[in-house]
Amino acid sequence: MTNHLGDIQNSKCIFIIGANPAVAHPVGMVHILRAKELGAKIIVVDPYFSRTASKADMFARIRPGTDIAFMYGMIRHIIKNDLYDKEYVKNRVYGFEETAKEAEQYTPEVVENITGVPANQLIEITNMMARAKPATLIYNQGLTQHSVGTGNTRQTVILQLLLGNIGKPGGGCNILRGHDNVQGASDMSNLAHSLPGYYGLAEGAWKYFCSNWKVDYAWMQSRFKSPDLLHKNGFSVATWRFGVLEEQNAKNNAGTMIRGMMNIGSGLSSISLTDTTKKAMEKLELCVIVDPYFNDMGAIADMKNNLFMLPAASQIETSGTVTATNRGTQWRNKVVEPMYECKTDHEILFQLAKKLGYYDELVRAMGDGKGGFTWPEDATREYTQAIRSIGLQGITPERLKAQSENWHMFDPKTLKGSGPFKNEFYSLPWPCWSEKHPGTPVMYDDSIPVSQGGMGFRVRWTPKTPDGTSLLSEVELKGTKSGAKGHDHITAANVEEITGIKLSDEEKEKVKGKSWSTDTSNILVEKAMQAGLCPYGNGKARTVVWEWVDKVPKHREPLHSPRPDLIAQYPTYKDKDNHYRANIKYESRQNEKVWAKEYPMQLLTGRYVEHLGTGTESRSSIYLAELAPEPLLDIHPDKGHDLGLRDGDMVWIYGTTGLRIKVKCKFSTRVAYDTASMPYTYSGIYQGESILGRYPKGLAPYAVGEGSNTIISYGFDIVTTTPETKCTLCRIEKA
Amino acid sequence: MKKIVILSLVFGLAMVGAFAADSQIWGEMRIPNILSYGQEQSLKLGALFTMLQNHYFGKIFLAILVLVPLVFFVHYKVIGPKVFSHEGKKVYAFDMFNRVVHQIAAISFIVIVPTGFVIVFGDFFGGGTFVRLCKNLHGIFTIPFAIVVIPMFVMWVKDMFLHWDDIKWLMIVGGYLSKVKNPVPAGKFNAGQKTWYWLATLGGVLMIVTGAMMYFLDFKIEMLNNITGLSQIDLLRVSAILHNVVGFAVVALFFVHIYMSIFAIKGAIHSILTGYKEEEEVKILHSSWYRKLKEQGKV
Amino acid sequence: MSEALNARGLNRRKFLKMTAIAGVAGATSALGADESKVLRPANAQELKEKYPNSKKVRTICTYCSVGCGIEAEVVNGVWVRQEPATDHPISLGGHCCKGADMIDRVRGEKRLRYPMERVNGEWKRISWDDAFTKIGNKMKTLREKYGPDSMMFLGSSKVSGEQSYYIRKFAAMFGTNNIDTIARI
Amino acid sequence: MTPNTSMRFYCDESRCIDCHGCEVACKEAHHLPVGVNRRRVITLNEGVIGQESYLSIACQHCSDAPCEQVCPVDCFYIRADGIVLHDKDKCIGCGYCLYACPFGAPQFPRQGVFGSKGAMDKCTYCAGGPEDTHSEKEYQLYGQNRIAEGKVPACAAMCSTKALLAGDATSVSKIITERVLRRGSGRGASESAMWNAAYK
Repeated sequence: MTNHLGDIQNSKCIFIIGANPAVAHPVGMVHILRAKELGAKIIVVDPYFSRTASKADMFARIRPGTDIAFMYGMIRHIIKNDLYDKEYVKNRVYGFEETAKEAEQYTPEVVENITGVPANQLIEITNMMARAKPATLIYNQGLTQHSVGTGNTRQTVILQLLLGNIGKPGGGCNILRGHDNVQGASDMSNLAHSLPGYYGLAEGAWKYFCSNWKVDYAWMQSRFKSPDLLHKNGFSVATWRFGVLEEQNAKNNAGTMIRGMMNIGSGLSSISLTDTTKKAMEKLELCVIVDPYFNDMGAIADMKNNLFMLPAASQIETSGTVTATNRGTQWRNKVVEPMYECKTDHEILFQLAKKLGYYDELVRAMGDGKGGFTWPEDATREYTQAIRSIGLQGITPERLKAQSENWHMFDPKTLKGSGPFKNEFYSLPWPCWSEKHPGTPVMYDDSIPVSQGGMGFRVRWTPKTPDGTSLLSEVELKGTKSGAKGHDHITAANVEEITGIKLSDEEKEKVKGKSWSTDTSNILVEKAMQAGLCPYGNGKARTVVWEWVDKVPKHREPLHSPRPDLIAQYPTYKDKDNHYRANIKYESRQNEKVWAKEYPMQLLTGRYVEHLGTGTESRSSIYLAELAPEPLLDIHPDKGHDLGLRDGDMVWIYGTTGLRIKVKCKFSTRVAYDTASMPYTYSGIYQGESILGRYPKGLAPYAVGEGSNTIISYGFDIVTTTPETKCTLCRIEKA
Repeated sequence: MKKIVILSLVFGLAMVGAFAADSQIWGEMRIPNILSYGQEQSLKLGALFTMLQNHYFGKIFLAILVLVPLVFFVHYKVIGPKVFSHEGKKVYAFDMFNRVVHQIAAISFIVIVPTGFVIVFGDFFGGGTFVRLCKNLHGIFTIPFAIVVIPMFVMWVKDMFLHWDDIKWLMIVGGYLSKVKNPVPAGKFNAGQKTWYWLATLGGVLMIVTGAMMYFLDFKIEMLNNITGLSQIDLLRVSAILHNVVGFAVVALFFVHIYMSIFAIKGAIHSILTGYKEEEEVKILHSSWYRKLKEQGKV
Repeated sequence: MSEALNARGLNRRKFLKMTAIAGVAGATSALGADESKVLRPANAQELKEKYPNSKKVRTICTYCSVGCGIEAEVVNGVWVRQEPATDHPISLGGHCCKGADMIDRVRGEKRLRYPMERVNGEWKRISWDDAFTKIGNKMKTLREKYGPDSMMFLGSSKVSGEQSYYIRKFAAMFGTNNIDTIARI
Repeated sequence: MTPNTSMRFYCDESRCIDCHGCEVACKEAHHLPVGVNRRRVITLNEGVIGQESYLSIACQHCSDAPCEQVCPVDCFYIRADGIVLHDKDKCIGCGYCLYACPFGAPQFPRQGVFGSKGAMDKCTYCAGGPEDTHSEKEYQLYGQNRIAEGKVPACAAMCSTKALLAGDATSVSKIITERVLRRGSGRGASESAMWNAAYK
C-alpha cells in the first residue's frame, strides 16, 4: 500500500478492482465503510458480486483478464474530457504521451466489447472516480494473478498518476496484501530474483550483503556451483516444479534437476496446477516440510519415502517483527512456549546449518559474532540495519516494543502518536530513515518534509531516459533548503553537490564509494534529510518501461480466453525460455486449440472469510470448519437449470489441465450466466477421491473438500511468473 | 405384536438418526422467519403463540383441571352414580385383543396426562430435574400409545360411525341428568364414547405428530415445509398451538372417561378388565345394541 | 421490567449478585442491580476479574496482513483467554472469524506434535536428532553430487521478519538462488 | 427507571460484512459445543445487486421478552439492566422459548439417546448465569461473565467493522444516530430498530 488503511477514510471515492476486502481483510473494510459514511463513493469492478460489492454505490461486472482494457477506457475518457491533473502530470510523471496514444484505441464501445462492462457504465464510473479528489484505488490478487498481472498493476498506478492521486492522503494505489507477514517476506526477499530489500542479484548487492553478513564475497562465490550463478534468478514458487519434471530446464539450472525441496510454511496447494506440484514432489529425493499443522501437500502428493514433516512453532510461540500491508512493522510478542515438540523456524534452520557446516557464517552477524546472540532482537537489528533500500534502518526492536506497549497512544485514522510518541507514526511504516524519523504512512507525498514522512518518486533506474529526457521531478520537496527540485539519489559522489552540505574528512572516509542504500553509517541519508531532500532522489514516475516487452501496459487476452475472436487482435506474449529457469509457454498454449469451445465456462476462484491460503490452519479449527465445512461452486440458477442441475447437486468441473474435481453447487446470482466461482482454500479430496487416509492419524483437518487449483489453467505472469489463476476455463457436468 | 413393538422402536431410532442431520431452524430457515417478523404477510404465529401461551393455555388447563372434576363432583352428589347389578348375567363385550390394546393406551394416558399437567404448571413444581423427568416420561410414554393407536382405531372403527341413536342420546345427554333407569338409545358405543374414540385416535395421532415435532425440534423433513408452505419454525409454532388446543379436549374427555368408568357407572371399569359387561347395564345404557344382541340370540 | 423482577421472588437473591457493566463499546453508563432497583455505575470493588493474576501479552494476529492486535491472557504459561485489544490503532479490538479464533492455536487438536517421516507409505515418528541428521546428510549429498541448485527452498509469508531474513540467508549460504515464497503471488 | 438504560445489541446493517467474527468470538469466549450458535450472521437477499445485506443476530434481550412469557417453568429472569438470562438447572428443554422468539435465539444441544434436548442455551450478553460469579459451574453452563468484569460482550468487542454495538440503549442509539447523520440518509435509530420489543 502506498497509503494505509486508516487513511482510506480521507478518500472521496474508493475504486476497488480485483479485491474483496470484506472477505479478505474484514478489519480493513471498516475504514472503507467509515469513508462511505463520510460521503465517499465506492466503486467495485469485479466479475463476482462479492460482499464488498454489496456495500458499493456502483458495481460493474467485468470479464476476468480485461482490467487493462477497462482502465484504458477510463484513461481515454479522462484525457478526452480533460479530467486529469495536468500540473501533477507535468511535474511528476514521465510517459504521458505514450499512455495517451495507447489509450486512444480503447473507446467505450471497444471497452464494452472486450470487458463486457456497458459503455455508459464505464463513463459513469470514470466520472465518479475522476471528479472525486482524492480518490483511492484498491486492488489485490484479482489483478496480479494474470499473465498480464504486472501490466494490470502498472495500469492502476498510471490511472492514479493521471488523476494526481498518488502521494496524497486519501489517494494512492493500495494493494491489500494476503498473509500477515507477506510484506515482510517480500521485504526480506524470500524471492528468487533478489537479495533482501529488493537489492537484486548484481555483484554490488552480493558484496553489500556479504559485508553485512560478515562473510567473504569469495567464500560466498565458492558456495555456488559457479560464480555467475549468484546473479541468475532462481526457480520461483511457480516454476520450480518444471525444474523437477521437465529435463529441458536443467540447462537453466546449472545442469541439474531439482531433487530436494525444503518448504518452510508455504501453502503450495494455493498455486495453480496442483497436479504438477504433486508429480514434482513425488519425484523428489528429499522433501522437508516445516509447518505448525500438517501441510496438505504432504497428503496430496503420495510420497512413499523421503518426506519429512517437522512441527514448527506457530508465530504466537515466538517473538519477532511482522510487517502489515501498510508497510508498518509491529512487534509480535511470544504468548506461550512452543507447544508439544514444536521448534521455532529459526531453530530448525540453525540446527540444519550446523549439520551442513555453515552455522557460524549464518549467525556471525548477530551479537558477538561467535554465536552469542539474543533472538530475535539481534536479528531485527541485523536486518533493519542492512535493508536501507526501503529505509528500515530507523526501525529498532526497542522502538517497536515501546509502540506495542503503548499502542493506545496512536490515532487510528492517521496512525500519528501522541505524548512520548508524538513524533512517530504507529508501526513506523517504511521508509523510516533514521531512529528519529517518524515513518511514512503515505508514500510519495511531496507536500511535507522528508523528515516528517514526505518524499518524491524514487530515481530508481536512471536520471535520464535512453532518449535523454530528464526523469527528475519538476517540483521541489517541501522544506528543501538546497533549492534542488528534482534530484538524483544521494551517493558519496554527489552528496555535497546536491545537498550543498560539506562533509568532514572523517565522514567522507566513512561513505567512500557508498550510496544512500549501502551506507551503513547513515551519513548520506542524514545529510539528505538535513537538506530537506529524499535519500533516494526526487524523480518522476514513469508510465513507460522501456526495458520490458510491453513498454506501456497492453491488453492481451488470457492464455485460455473465453473470447477466441479477440485473440488475433490482442494476442498473448511469445513463449519465454529460461523464465525463472523454466521454459514457459504463452503463445503456443494460447493457440494449442480453441479452448473456449471445449471449456465454455469461466471459473473464478476466491476464498471464504473463514479460510486463508490453503486453509491448512483454518480448516483445522473446529469453529471455522463448522462455519465453512465444504467448498461450494456458485453457479447462476439459469445456467444450473440449463445443465440439468438442482441446487445442492454434486458436479464435476473439468479443467483445461485435463483433470476434474467434484464439488457441490450452489445456485447464486453472485456470478454471471457463463461464470462460476469457488474457493481454492480446500483440500482433502482430490479429483473426487478422499485422500484423508494419507494424513497421519488424527491430523486431517475438520473441513475437507476439493480445491480449485487442480483444474486452474496453465499460465504465468510475463515478469514475475505469478500463476494466472484468475482466467480459467472449465466445463461443468452433473456428477 | 412383538414385531410391531420392535418395528416401532427401530423406526423411532431411525427417525432420531435422520433428525440428527443438519438443522434448519437456526440456519437459512431463520431468514424467512425474521423477514416475516412485523411484516404484513406474516402469519404472526410467534406472536400468536406467545400471546396464547402467556395468557390462555395455562389458565384453560387449570380450568379444565378444576372445573371438570367439580362438575362431576356436583353430578355425583346431586344425581349420583348409576348402579347396576353385578350379580346378573354378563355380556361379552371386549375380547382379549381389545383389552390389551386398551390397557396399553390406558397406561400411556395415565402417565402422559399428569406429566403433561406437570409441564404446563412447571413453574409450580419449580422446574428442574422433576419437571424434566416428566417431560421425558411424557415423550417416552407416547411410544406405547403410538404403537396401539392404529390397532385401536381399526378394531373399533366399524362401531363408531354416526348413528341416529347418537342424536337422540345427545338430546338427553345420555340420561345422566336423571336418576331414572330408562333405556338410553345407543349401540355398542354411545355418542359420548364415540366422541372419545374419535378424539383419542385421530386427536391422539395429531398429538403424537405435533408432540414429536416439538420433541425432535430440529428434524429435517423438507416435504413438510413444502406441503404446508410453512417454515420450520412456524411448523413448530403450529404444533405447539395445536398440541395445547387439542390437549384441552383430550384431557377433558379423558377426565369424563375416567369419571364414567369409575364413578358414574359403578363398576363399569370391570368390563374392560374382564371383557364382560353387566346385562342390565347393556340393556339400559346400550339399548339398541341390546336389542340387536337379543335378535341374534346372544343374550 | 420490575414486574419481571417481582415475579421471580425465589431467584431474587441469586440474580441480585449480578454486579455491573461498565465502559461498554463507547456506551459509557455502567449499570448494576441493587435492592433499590436503581441503576448506577458499578464501582471498582464490584467488578472482579476472572483471571486476576494473568499476564497480559500484546501480540498480533497471524492470519492476514491487516495486523490486528490481540491481548492474550496467560496464566502459568497457558493461554487462557483471548481478549480484544480495543485500543489497538489498526483493529480497535476488531477481528474477523479467523482472528477471533487465534486462541485455537493452543486449544486445537490438529497441531503437528513431533517430527515425522514417511517410510514406505507409513508415517513414522522420529526424534529431532534423527530428523536433522537424515535431512542434513541428504542435503549434503545432493549438494555434493548435483550442486546446490538441486535444492529448492520455499520460504513463508507466515514467519517473522527475522526468520524470513534468515531463510533467505540460509539459502544463499547453501549456494543457490532457488529460494522463493508465496509472497510472489 | 427509564427504559433506555437497559442493555441492547444493535447490528448496523450498513456496516456488517458477514465476517462471522462475532460468532467465533462468542464460541471461543464461552467454549461452546459445535452446533450451538448463540450468535449467527445471516445474509438477506443473497446475490441481489443493491439489496444484499447481512445481519448479526443473537438474543436481543427484549424488554417484553417473549421467551420469558412462555416458559412453563419460569426459568427466565430479567436483570435490572435488561439482560435476559435463564437458569439452566430449571430449564426442561421444552422448546417453547424458541417458538416464541422472533430471532431464533434459543439453542438446544442434543443430549439423550432419543434425541431429547438438553437445557436451552442462548446468548447471556456475556453476563453468565445465576451461579456464583466466575465459578467453575457458571463457566461450564453459561460461559464467561464479562459483565461482572466490566467488559463488553465478546462479540461486539471483536466486531471487525463495529457494526455490532452493545451497551445501554441511550449510548447505542447515540452512536447510530451519529452514523446516520454522517451518512445523511438512511434509517434512523428508532426504538423499534433497537429491537426494544419483540412483538409490538
